[in-house]
Amino acid sequence: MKSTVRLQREPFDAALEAALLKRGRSDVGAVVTFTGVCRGNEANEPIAALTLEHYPGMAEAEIERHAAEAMRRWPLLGLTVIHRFGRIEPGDDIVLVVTASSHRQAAFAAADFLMDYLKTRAPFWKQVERKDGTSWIEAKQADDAAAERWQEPAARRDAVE
Amino acid sequence: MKSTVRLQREPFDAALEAALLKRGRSDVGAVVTFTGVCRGNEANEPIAALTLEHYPGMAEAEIERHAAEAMRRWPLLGLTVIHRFGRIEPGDDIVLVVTASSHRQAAFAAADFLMDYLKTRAPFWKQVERKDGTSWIEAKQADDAAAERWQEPAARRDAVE
Amino acid sequence: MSVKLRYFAWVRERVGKAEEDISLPAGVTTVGGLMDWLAGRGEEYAHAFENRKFIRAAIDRTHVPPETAIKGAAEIAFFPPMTGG
Amino acid sequence: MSVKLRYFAWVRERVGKAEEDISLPAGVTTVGGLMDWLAGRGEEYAHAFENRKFIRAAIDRTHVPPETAIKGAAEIAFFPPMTGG
Repeated sequence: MKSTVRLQREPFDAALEAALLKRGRSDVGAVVTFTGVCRGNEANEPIAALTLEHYPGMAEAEIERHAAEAMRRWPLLGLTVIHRFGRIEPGDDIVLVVTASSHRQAAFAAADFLMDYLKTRAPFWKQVERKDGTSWIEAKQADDAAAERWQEPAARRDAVE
Repeated sequence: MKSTVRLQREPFDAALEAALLKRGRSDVGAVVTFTGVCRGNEANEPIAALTLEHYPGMAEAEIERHAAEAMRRWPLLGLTVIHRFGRIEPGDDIVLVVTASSHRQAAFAAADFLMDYLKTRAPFWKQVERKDGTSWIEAKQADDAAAERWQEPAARRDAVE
Repeated sequence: MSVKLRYFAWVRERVGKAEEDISLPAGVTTVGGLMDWLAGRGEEYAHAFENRKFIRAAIDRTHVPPETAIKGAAEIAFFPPMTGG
Repeated sequence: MSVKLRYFAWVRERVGKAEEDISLPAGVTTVGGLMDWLAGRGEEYAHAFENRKFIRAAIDRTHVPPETAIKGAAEIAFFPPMTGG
């Protein structure tokens, strides 16, 4: 089971990462790739860029913990998470999750789960840069609700928010 | 809203198809790519290849109908479905679904929905080629159950299976 | 009334042909009735249609259940449950 | 007891620094207690910690709720709800 977590300033190559998960093995039947992209509008106002701040050390640890959790919950054959930080312009990629499995449901569910957790638990913060200044994006309740879907009964009791 | 359905013998380029959905627009925030891959084993026995037979005319119509259904149900900004036919060897891609949306849930749900329907409703049949002969893959009840998840109350009443 | 029949996957293999044009016999009015009639046409057809549970049908490229009326159909297809994707 | 404090995003901007080392005052035993104490250190801290509902905390790089005991912590971080992904 190949699992890779990377935080980086540089762009990533989603197709290459997907190819690496398949390479040299014939048990992969499904590959799901999620790419999160910087939109040109935020709250219906055009933006110039996003700047992603993160908590080095903790961000890697949080993502790795959730990657391990995904591997425990679904029969994955490969998993790659890449999260960029720094300044990102509209149209550029922010985050990549690739999951490989023998069957599609595991690949879909694990990618969906990881994205919900990245949105709500990984210590990253998005600052919006506009012509007239900067502001911080606010967390959405919808994202918390999405992450709640994955809580197992025991985890729900101990949940920290 | 860009929607593309293609049936072809030739391989496809998932990264290119995803790039085409994003190109020239800044409202895409999420791209989900599902790739179905020919595995080297079927029912725990090694295989030499799969041959996909399809019903020309009906296959396109069925997939286009479900693509339109996906567009009706989720706020998609782009959708591409490519299904190969003919002989496909282990490790080679069989099917591609790419969905683009402003938000991740729509992109995930629509891709998941389309794959469940392709598995159970699109007129394709997989023949397994082994060293000692050929056989047809049997439909899985798990796939029917997965497709059932998406039935809306009215559709459920009229469902044909 | 003349109608084109098409067979796919193991239905095609058992029947021994991919398609044929038939003249619909009087009294055959539904897809299920057509399967009954086809099953009586010889050993290969009997084999193809022996287990209805595993046969799906389409009229003019739309999935239909066995009780569907044939009237007006130009093309009727029979095939196993689909295994695409 | 000395502990490193780290601030991120608008908590960092309001406090005016990314990190600092402090000597933990007697009587401050929980993360919530530390926030109370920090809020009393001046205008910039009062502003940063004015709405606790929007402040998250981590001890040694693990998310913790406000009632968590500080004892043994080397690094405590304060930040807004996360907006990654």
